[in-house]
Amino acid sequence: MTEVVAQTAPRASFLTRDRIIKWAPLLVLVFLTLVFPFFEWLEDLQEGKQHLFLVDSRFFSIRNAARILIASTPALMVAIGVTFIILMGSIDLSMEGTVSVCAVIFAFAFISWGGTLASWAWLAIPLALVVGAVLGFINGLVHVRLKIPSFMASLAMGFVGTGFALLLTGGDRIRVEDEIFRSLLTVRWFNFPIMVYVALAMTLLAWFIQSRTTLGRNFYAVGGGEELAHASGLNVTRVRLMGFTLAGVFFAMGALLAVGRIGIAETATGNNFMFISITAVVVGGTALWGGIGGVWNTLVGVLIVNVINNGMVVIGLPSYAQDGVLGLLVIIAVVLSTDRKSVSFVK
Amino acid sequence: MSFIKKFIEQETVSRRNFLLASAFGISGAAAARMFGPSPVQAATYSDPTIAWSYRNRTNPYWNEIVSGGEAFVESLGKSKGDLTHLINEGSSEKSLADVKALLAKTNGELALAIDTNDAPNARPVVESCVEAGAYVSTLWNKTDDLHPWDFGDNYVSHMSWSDEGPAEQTARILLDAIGGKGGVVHLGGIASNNPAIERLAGLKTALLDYPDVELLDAQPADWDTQKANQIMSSFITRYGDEIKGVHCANDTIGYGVLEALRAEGMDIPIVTYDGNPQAVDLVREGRILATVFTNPHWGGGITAALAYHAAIGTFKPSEEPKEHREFYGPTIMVTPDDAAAFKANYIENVPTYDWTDFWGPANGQIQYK
Amino acid sequence: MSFERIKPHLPWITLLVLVLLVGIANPSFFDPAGLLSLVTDVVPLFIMALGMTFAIYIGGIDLSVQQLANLVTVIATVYLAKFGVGVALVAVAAGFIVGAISGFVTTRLYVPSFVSTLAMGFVALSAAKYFSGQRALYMDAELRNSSFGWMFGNTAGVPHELVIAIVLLVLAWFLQTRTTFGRSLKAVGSGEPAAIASGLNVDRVKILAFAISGVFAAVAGLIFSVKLSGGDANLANGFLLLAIVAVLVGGTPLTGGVGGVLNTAIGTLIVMVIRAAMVYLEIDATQQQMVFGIVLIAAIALTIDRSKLRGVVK
Amino acid sequence: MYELRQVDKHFPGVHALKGVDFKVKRGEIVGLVGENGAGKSTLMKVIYGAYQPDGGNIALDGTTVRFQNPRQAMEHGIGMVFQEQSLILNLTVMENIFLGYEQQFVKFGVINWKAMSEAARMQLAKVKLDIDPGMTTSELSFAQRQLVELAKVLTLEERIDGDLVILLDEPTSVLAKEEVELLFNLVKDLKQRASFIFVSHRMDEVLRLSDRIYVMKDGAVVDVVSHDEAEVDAIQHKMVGREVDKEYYREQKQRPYDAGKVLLTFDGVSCDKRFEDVSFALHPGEVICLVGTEGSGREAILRTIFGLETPTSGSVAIRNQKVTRFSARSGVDAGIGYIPRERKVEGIVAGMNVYENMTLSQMNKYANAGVLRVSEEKTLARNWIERLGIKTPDVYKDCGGLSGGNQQKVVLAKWRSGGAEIMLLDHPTRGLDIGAKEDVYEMIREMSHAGVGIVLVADTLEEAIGLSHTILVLKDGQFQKRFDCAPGAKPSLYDLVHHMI
Repeated sequence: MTEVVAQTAPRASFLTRDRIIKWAPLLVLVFLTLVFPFFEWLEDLQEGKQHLFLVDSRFFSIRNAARILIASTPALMVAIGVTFIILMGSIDLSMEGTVSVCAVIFAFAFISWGGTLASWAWLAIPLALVVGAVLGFINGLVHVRLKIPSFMASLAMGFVGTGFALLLTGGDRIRVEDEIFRSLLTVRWFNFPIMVYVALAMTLLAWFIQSRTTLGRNFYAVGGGEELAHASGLNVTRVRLMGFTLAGVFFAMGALLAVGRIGIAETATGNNFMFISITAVVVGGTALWGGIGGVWNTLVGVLIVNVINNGMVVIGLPSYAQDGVLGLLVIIAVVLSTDRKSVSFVK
Repeated sequence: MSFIKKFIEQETVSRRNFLLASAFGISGAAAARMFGPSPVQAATYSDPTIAWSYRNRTNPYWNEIVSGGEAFVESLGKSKGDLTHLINEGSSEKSLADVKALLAKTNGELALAIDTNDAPNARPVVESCVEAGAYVSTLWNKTDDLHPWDFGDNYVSHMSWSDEGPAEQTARILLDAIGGKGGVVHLGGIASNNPAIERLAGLKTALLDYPDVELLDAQPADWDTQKANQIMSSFITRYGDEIKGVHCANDTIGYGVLEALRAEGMDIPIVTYDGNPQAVDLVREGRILATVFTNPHWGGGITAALAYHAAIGTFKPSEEPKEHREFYGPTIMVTPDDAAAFKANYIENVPTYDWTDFWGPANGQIQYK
Repeated sequence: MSFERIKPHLPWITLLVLVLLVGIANPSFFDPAGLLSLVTDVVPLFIMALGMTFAIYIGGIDLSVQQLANLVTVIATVYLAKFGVGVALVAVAAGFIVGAISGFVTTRLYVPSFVSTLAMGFVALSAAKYFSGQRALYMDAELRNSSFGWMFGNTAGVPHELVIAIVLLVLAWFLQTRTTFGRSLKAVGSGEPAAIASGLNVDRVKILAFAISGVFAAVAGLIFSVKLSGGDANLANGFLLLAIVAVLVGGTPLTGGVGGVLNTAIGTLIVMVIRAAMVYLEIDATQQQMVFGIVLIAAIALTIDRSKLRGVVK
Repeated sequence: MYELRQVDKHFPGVHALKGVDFKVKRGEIVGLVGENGAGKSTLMKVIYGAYQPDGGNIALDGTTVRFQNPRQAMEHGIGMVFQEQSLILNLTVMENIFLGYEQQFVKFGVINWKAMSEAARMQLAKVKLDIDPGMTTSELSFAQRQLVELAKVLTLEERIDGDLVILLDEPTSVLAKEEVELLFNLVKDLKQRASFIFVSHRMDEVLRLSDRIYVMKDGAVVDVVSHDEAEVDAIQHKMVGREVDKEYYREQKQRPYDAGKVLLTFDGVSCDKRFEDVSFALHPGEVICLVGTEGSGREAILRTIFGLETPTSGSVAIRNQKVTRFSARSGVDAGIGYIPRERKVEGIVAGMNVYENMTLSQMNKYANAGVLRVSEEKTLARNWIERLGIKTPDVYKDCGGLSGGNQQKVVLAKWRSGGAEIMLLDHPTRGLDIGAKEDVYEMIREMSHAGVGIVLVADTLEEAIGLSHTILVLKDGQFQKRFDCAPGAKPSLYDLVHHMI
């Protein structure tokens, strides 16, 4: 038997449908960064001001890029965390609780251990990450061990988290004023504050986990076919638990950056992360049914959402219209980045 | 002004006229009475349950309110824990449902102090309290057509703050600080909340006297620090150095604005509202130019006290004049000059109030426009 | 009696156990008038959850319901003067349209319902802010009473609100179990490919499911608005998560095809009891939310019938 | 070497395995046959560790072992090639091959993709497959995937010191003839390294390949025959416990069709790369069988008739009416019934009961203004349960809980009761045991007598020849040849294969 069965895959031409869809979120992002300056240009044109498209744009400037990135970093961390879960075909809605608890515990520990990074208080950072991991792990346990679908398990765990944060603070907010810690926001390298670089490093780490480690690849395996993965000898329970734990760590990272940005830790620190992060993940092109997408998609998704938010104010859109415009743009972005041929139906 | 905005604002003006016609016009002066004046003689109780219903524990403002409620309960020789807390988490539905549950539980033997979360929610809350024979005092939110004197003794009182005047004062401080020239921005609360509307109105009134100052933009930040932070940085992009000062609807918004400015290395004057301890510290440090202390501790205590004393029969609400049924709470301006003294008097040593001096610090009867 | 046989009955057993627990801890909970009042107050939430059941029953979710209800409170308040009782039709139409658009975006444009309904919710919120002029509005009392006063009376001690809820429940139950539409919903929820291969117009079924969810959300908003005699763009805040929780706790999991509107009735009552328990058992204010979450996990763990979650639990 | 001794397995209400003795010697290919529900799949699950027996024991080289999960079984050299495609499509080929065993390529927590790729290439070489291991699995053909699965199981070779036992569950079901040959040659080649347990419904294949054959019935092994003694009739007799009718395909019942009328015409129809320029006509009472290898366009034609695919050119007419809208809905309205290959996915709705499934396509006939007349539905269901001999306790039984044959009957009842005049059957006997198959053949004849036009894609060529009036041979989406199959004048297997490949 000498015959070779297989053929090699057909060579793809440069601009295939697959490729366009793959890059659609990025194209949307680029489009948006051009559309907002266009509105600015139009506005100045009407008022008869000198305005060279893009060059004179206030939106399309490095300073504003920094602002958008600052606003993006905490959400990015949270969205990356939930990306891992969504890759597995599950969902995690516990982020608001986890972020609040991590922020509050971090602030308490930080203040009571010295109140400055130049003391033992730096231990509060690893502590917060561990707390995030533990909360994620518990979340995973409730989901896996009690066999409760992750949507319900994590939703309820989110309530528990927020409630726990409230119990800890009693409703107070804790200010973290340490100059060294706050240099995350105040010190800039090449126009961008340190927290942007921290977020970048964490994103690279997440990408590394996703593409270079067994765990990361196992997320894809579970998302692509959980029963098959199980039959192949994969310990799916373990992968799930690890996934939720890892997500918890990233939520904690989001909490740290949120505190770094505002300088305040409180029960409300986690507010609004849930819908924004999941929207960002989907807008970035990661499929809610699992197995498709990844960290870079999420980065693009978070940027899209934040560019829209920033841009709407910058072009002077009335506040009451902003929610609706965001909603419509989100739908458009998702529509563009969905491979309609690869999904048979969507719920 | 952006052309989008211009277009939409023209639209809005015509809309608003329509709104006024439809929602308010017809009702006109019709004194709205769902139920006639309630039963002639309301029952009193010897030991009613005392409860405070409020939005949440994540906002220091409400913590202050609650501390007043607790101080009042302690003044009766009870423990803090004897004050029942109902937290609505920003949900009118929960607010009402919790009140009903408590009414059922206590069988109406209840002295309730409440902020109903949203103005329309005040009516059903009051009505169910009246029906159950409980005594209720409201704070902040109620619609203009709802008045304690329409409900006999059981709707004891309503306290609010006239924010327009103080907000105008802080605005003047701000506008003076920028030399009466240049642009300012306003970051507001949840747009439909009364205080948010009044505080913006205060700023606008002040601006009439400062023709060289332009209100560049006003957007709702929903009382939220993070949202305020985001909007402020977008404002910086849009208006850049044109922004000479920031008028914030409350302290929590102010924190977000300060951090947005800090990220840019900008230092421009801002004024806030509420007089939270942390904000007072910031005023003392000169980072906030002024805030307005509304003494939520006293407000929280006295609202509960009014409901309680009416319930045990200490006084008969229906015999009190109208200015004792609907009145404004006290306001104290806090500026860098007096911040230290203020802190010593009100924050570090919370004054012991006489919880039976119901109307001493009050600020006159509520006026409707 | 094997455990298998008990399983389908777990939701109401859980409800009963919770009621008994609270009642034993504080017997005044059993006061019939008090219970009746508790049940009556949960009506708007229940109606919203009822609609949500349809979306979840086909395996989707509807996150727009809260904003839709907000929009309806505004519409009802603003247009009461103009249309009188006819404003109900406007409200229902608004709910139907927003829901149908969500459904269209989900089925035809392949946007997961989690995102499409969230986005449509934002659109509804914007509309609510626009129509309300960003203010809290209130209804003229006489108009309200003449148009909708019938909603809130009592007949023979039974609050009309409760009657409305029961009528809607029966209607929804009838729709679910006795109509071709209900059957189609079940087919789509349990096995969409087979439903397609049987010639069902699956897209239409799904769009209708979301539209019905929207209609119920609008009715909930209308009742709430009349109850509070006013409206603004935030009035119905806090409904969404509770409505989802009510559906899930009742035993309609997100996998579709299992559970139904009766489950939601029980789920809503469970939520109501847990919430009332906070008041009756005097749970400390700072602990309430945490306790709520933990009891919720326990309740869900008890009520979901895992044997019906075909395949893997995600 | 591998042995099951008196293994028992109970499920609630079912004694699934009754004291089964089973033995595999080194380098042996053991066949396993039995009707559906005979206990084959339970036995396999016990072997590869998905189930734990509750009686008896398992011995490897004489030592008793107990597997808690498939992974432990793998670690003892027992691997499974699944009937259903078990590769995860969004992963690369190499990831699939080493799924769960990536650790060997991990250094300092990092996966060495290059090393994995090399190792994967080695495994693929064992099954003579030359593809890039970095390819995404979804890009492979079914046959290629089957080989990748085999390669994946063969990685046990490197991992395990002892001997391998590889289970092949219906490995040929998705393969075309020549691909089956290829697989069989491969298995024979691999006999030096591993023993195989081969499970298939295709008796001829089992007979050809296996050294010994275990026959199961009702959870027990009823016979073990060696390759040389094996005879199809005898084995089938043992399996079903009755004589298989010599006239298996009911040829004697084949009657000529009514050539005067036309139900369906295809005129030069093409569908985007799947088939091109296909023309034929279907008459009342005619059974047309589409024959070809996997991917020859057979299924696409069925789906086009039903309306699930829209042709790119040519015209389709039903009862001489040109079809303009292609959707399953219009197909159903035009009186077409479709019995899909994926019975559990597209045929029945698991979670809905018998009567709900039966009326799913025709609810409007049982409803007034959208309100269902449930009692009529139940009557209908009871009638058809009786008529087709569907084994179900009552009409309320969840169809997901019925056996494959009974599910198929429910699907048939759905269309027949709806009065479908054109029936499309895609592998209607797939996965059914002999008894159920015969029932299906009987029904096909019945429908044909009743004037229903049938388009069939058969499970085997014999089936195609036996059942049809007309055979259309397809190859790579191109129409090849038309055969008339009057009883007694049927084409031979060779005639067909000649045009297929």
